[in-house]
Amino acid sequence: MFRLRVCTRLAAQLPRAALVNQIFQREIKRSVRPVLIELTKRKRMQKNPISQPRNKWIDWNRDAELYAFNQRLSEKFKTDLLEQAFTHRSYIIQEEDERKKVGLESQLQLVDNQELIDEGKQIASLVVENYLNEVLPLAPRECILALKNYLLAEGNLAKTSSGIGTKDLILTAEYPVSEETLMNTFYALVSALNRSVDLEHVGKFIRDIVISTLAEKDLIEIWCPEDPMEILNDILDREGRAYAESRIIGQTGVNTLIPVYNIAVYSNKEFLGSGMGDSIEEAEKMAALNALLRMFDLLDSSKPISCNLPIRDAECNSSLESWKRSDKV
Amino acid sequence: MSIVRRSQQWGTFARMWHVFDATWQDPYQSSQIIAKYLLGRHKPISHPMNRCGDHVVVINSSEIALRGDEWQMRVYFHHDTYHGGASWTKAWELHKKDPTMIMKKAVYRALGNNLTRHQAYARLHVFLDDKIPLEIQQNLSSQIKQLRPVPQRLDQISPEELENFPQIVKLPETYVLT
Amino acid sequence: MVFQTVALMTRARGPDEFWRKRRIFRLSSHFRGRFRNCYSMAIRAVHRSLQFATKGRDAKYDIIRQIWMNRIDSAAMEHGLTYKAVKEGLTRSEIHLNHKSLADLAVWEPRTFKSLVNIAHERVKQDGLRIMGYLKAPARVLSKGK
Amino acid sequence: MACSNFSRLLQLGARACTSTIASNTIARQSPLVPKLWDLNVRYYRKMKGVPRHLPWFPPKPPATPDYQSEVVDQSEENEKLITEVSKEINKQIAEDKTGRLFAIVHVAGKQFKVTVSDIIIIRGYWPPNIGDQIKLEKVLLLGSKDFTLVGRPILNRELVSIDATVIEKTLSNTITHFRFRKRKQYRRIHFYKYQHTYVRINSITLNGEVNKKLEVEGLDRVY
Repeated sequence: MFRLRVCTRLAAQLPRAALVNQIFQREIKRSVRPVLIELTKRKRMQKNPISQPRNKWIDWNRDAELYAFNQRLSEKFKTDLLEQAFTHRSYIIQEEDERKKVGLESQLQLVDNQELIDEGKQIASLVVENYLNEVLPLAPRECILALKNYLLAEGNLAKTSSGIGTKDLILTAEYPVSEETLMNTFYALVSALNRSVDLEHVGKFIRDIVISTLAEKDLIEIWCPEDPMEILNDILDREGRAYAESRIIGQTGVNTLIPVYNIAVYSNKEFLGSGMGDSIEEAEKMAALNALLRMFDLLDSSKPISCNLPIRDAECNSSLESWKRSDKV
Repeated sequence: MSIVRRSQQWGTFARMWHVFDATWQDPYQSSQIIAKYLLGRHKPISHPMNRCGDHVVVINSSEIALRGDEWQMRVYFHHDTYHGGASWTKAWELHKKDPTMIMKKAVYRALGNNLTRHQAYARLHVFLDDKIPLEIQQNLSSQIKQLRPVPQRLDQISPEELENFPQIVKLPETYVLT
Repeated sequence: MVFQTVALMTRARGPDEFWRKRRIFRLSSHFRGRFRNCYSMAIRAVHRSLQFATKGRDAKYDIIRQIWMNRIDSAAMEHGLTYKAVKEGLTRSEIHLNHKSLADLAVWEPRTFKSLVNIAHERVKQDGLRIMGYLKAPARVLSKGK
Repeated sequence: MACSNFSRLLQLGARACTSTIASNTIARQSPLVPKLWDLNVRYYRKMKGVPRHLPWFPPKPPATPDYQSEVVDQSEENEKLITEVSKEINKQIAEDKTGRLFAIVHVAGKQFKVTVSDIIIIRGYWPPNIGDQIKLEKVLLLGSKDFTLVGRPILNRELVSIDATVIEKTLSNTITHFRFRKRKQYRRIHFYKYQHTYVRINSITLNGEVNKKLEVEGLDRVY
């Protein structure tokens, strides 16, 4: 088994003569080892290792790859729009410069994707916000915006973009492709899909590829209210209920380095939430936060974000300043 | 980790402080239960690699009850490493010298022989009576159930109660019991 | 025998032992001292470690099962029942959750586990088993399904 | 402490869940199937480990049920209890306020506790292929924030549906099976890998009402 693996690995590395050896010989020949050592040494001595983007290799068939991209995602991108979405401004400038150097005067018949990017940004923002409003109807507007910013952040979108296989298809002057370019390409693709099919279909595309990543995330890690007690009291005041009152419902190891306090908050003897902490202040904060999350329906036990709802316009959630439970329930 | 998760974890892995009243309890039977608490085996999250043991405060260790003639027959061995340094102490002698010692030794044995023993043993606090320091008293949050209920002794019953207790036969005062 | 050239005088030394040793050294790369780099010591250590790995793969499940049982027991004791009684009561009620699921429930879903314990308790009481001990059965539980 | 406090706080809810077990729709057992304990009654009567009987303890419960005592008919009360609880559950289902649902499913000989968007790994040969949409039908238990439905042994497959997708079929790491006897010239080495199937749980849903008596059942599939 090991032997087989070594052989296959060698086969990839060695010239054809060695490969023949591997097939007809039982063991690896004595000459193999010094050759490999020499090769490794030379590789290490190379100062600037040559690396080329995949799309500069001679066996690269761009048309086939574009077709495969469409098929892989089961989408119906129009070919010219897809071509445009992958073509960045920097690539066109670079190409024209090279042509001038050679002495060619004719203009390139390429259109860059700047227009698509701008349009795609608007569409993505709209769709994500709408969907989050629908799926988290009780969450405040601040939470929705934070989640949206997280989803549409550069790093996240770049990861998504390279995940669907845009990295090698992008035509740009820079190499390796930067995160910003990857993100812009995703926006351009969104817009291209919008022009190819329709807005609802784009909504589903974004829902399946971008929003579904939220299902495995801890939402509180992305958005957490700063001063939960104050917010809780504001909400209770607005609803015409008594202010939150905290009570210690359990404590242990008070005089040790690792004390635990369990504090619950009540409003007019009605239980709102409870939390644990290593000090009374911390536990009180956690209790207030628990009460808030209970109201906003963001607990572990509340309904998970579903990724199969239809795309439609949703009402904008109210912000923390005007959030009221009676509006929602 | 979000602060909610952190708080959840802090609560889950809390080191609790239990109190155990050793009055009229067999130290060797109760040590089996105490050892469980010290090693954290009473929690559903327990795992050999998970240090989740609790503190146990044993009170009234001078009131323990050994079974049968164990006070005479149980012998504690010690050797001071010199020639002829072996010594054997009977349980009643040891208990007279240090009323917490039998309880401690019983728990030490029940903890099992591995590397967690010393850490777990450090979480055991034995007191000979119910007077425990205030800082330890404030830490307490739970009580371990006694193995058997403490029966009431005749000398603890007030004379009035004894007087009023219903009797089957009222013996005359002149009747002499031999 | 007449050798025409120097090259033909060389003895055929067979295959290169470097690759065979390399396979062993890969497995001994995390060992301590000379057991890592000296072949004759490394091969012995690798053989021992592979034997341990083979045996340990089976032994692991015994330990895991012990942990599950301990977890179920400790969670059941919180509600005053033993592991044995819970398992017995559930089996008699035709609830065939295995050790793994019960241990999972004990850790992550304490309320569900409590309801299961109550069912088991009621069942054990109904069938008059002695393993129930002296505990009182919980109120408002029906364990007889149709 | 967390667990015990938690359970104590929410004792009321847990009581509510326990009563659902008796509902007629969920729990159903065939009279033809021999019960597991029928064979072993004698064994249990001989079982040891009973606590010692001390004089100040209450008397032992009888080893066998007391058949001669008067049986109080509680069926009406029980029925009332069952309807009460199932009404509450059905209200939650109708308003879609069940929250996150979890379930214990029996797949390929193993039990898994799953919730939405979980991935489970099934070991060994298992026919479904990548991209297959499957419905997991052996649901042993379904739980939510406020109630638990326990199957005896499984829940009605029309009541609960768990949809899943096979997302990956791959092999495990190489496992080396090595046997060796010293001084006996005995050495065997085998390498093997298990097949792994990754299954993503897409949704867990409760269809219809709990404890609802249907006129016709089992129409969802015909053999």
